[in-house]
Amino acid sequence: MLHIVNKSPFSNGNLDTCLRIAQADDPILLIEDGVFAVKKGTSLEGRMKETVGRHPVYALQADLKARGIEGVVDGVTVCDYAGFVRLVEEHRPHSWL
Amino acid sequence: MLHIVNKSPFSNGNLDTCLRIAQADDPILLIEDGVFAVKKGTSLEGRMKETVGRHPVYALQADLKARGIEGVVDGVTVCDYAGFVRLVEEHRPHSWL
Amino acid sequence: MEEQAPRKIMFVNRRAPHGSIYAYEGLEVVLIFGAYDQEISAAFLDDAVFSLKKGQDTSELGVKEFSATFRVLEAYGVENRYVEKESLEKRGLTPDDLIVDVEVVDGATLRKAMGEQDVLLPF
Amino acid sequence: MEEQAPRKIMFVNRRAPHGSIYAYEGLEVVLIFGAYDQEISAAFLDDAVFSLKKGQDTSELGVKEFSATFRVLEAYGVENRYVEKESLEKRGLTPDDLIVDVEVVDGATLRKAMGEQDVLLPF
Amino acid sequence: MTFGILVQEGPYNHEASDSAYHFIQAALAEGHKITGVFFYNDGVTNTTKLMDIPADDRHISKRWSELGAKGVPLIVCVAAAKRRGINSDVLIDHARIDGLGQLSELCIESDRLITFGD
Amino acid sequence: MTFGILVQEGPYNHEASDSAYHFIQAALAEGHKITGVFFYNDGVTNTTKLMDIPADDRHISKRWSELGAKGVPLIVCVAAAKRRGINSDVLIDHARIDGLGQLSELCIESDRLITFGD
Repeated sequence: MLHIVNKSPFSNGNLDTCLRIAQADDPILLIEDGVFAVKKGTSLEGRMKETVGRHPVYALQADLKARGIEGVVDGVTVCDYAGFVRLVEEHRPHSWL
Repeated sequence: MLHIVNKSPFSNGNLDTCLRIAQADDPILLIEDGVFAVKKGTSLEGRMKETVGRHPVYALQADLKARGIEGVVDGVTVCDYAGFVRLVEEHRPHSWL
Repeated sequence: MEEQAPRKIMFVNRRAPHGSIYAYEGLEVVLIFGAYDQEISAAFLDDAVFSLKKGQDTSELGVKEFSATFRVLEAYGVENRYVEKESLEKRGLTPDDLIVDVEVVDGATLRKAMGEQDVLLPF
Repeated sequence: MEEQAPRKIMFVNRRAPHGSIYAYEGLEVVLIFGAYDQEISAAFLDDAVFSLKKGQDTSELGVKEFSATFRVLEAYGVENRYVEKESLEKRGLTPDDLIVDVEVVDGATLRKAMGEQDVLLPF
Repeated sequence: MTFGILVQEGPYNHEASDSAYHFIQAALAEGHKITGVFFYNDGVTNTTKLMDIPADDRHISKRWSELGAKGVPLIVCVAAAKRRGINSDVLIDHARIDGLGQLSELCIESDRLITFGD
Repeated sequence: MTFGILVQEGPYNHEASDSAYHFIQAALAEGHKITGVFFYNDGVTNTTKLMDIPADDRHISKRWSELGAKGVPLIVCVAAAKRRGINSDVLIDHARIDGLGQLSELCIESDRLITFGD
């Protein structure tokens, strides 16, 4: 299954819950304010590096660009809306709202 | 000044920010889902006990009752809407939304 | 024409009651879905465990008290009702505090059940 | 009739831009208030520090890019512009990443400034 | 004392609107004056008269209108209202659509300004 | 493949409505079929035709209506709509107000159901 997170990990616990429940190799897609999680150089970078070792992690390009985020944590795949659609084709999605 | 928090501390960082910024003796009022913070026996009880040592802490009765919360952390004052109004009379309020 | 197998649909409840409408409007969906002969499950984690808490009294708030409705989940065909253990423990709650019989499961068991669903609906 | 002293009004911005409208609609309020000859301040903490980040490009989202408007805060009479240090650091940002000149302050300094206000408006 | 109220969220979806209402009732009961209730952001959706509410639930927009009838000014931000499809055709009685400057006036005139939101 | 879409939040206030729209456009471009967009919770407020939007911003309800004109079913939950003052007088063209059972149908008929919310 595909886990989708749309909230900032700095202000909200949705990503925490997602990571607690997700099993190894479940893909995680970050959209909207969720993309802050993969910015390079934040206090969460260590945790996100571990996460990338355990899960394929994707972040939506339109949301990264809108927020001026250029550098993302190594191993994170940046995808467009078409990539988002393909992820949902391949996996049943759950939005952690 | 009076700090008002209306979000659950289990899912949201508003109470964390409030406690980071508030200075000793600033009163804190918990309303809506914010009242979960003062429930007895949660994983936050230790932290709330410290908070009560540093701040007058109030929780809105109508919101506690609606959520079935009976036991509150020692030192927390339960108040009704009239008490809420009196707190705002005495202090300029800030809502941490 | 071939009869379609029932679909597995899980309501993943994570919001607290009363502070927002999701718990209430989510419950309205569950009750309607019960009429469609699908395989319905409901999971409660994070603040949604408070939706199941006994002793809610909304009279002072002046809003509807709907926790009793959770009692009819089983009658409405919601056969699996999961509560995540860690969510319950963090909030100082035990199964005795809850208004319905539920299965308390760890995160891995919940994830496994989620993985078996055709549709996951967050409320 | 006695002339009232100008009021001290602070906008306490905490939300990220784009994910919700608060940053944008909050800015609209600041610009209007500028015409009222009061003492206006703006504080940015938590995810609101991202509102001030350089290089925002919303073309792919198809929404308005309004960060440039923060540059005119000073011209609109917002004399004090605070950014909380810890919020900035946690997010891996430095003052050089920001679109406007701001005063980076610690939590205690921010609290002191908040305590001097007549009105605090959260956005 | 005089209180100005800012409501940032819509009715039913969040408790903010209920909290604001109960606060105002208590303030009036304590003898205070409400300088005005300003509806901003999704808060503007409190003021549509098209709500159709079951008899066993509170009718939020009617409740606001009744407060307006008692003399509490209800001000709906025009810019936020346009964005959300609230106009004078659907506006409850005893409310008015006006500019953001009215929020500034509330901040200047009121002893306290308190915000209810999400 | 067939996709059902659930929208739980109103327009402008949260990005959810934009994300849903962009996802649908991309899915259609990839040759998929949208079985329907179900508006629930505050999501029902996406479908008022009374929005009055500046020319330099996207017009969200018009955008939905255009998608409806292209054959994407737009279904607005009647119970949620009544609560929020959305009725057939203000509903955009090419949308319909219907019961929660329609969401159940979407869940049963679609290969994937995806939710956009706050």
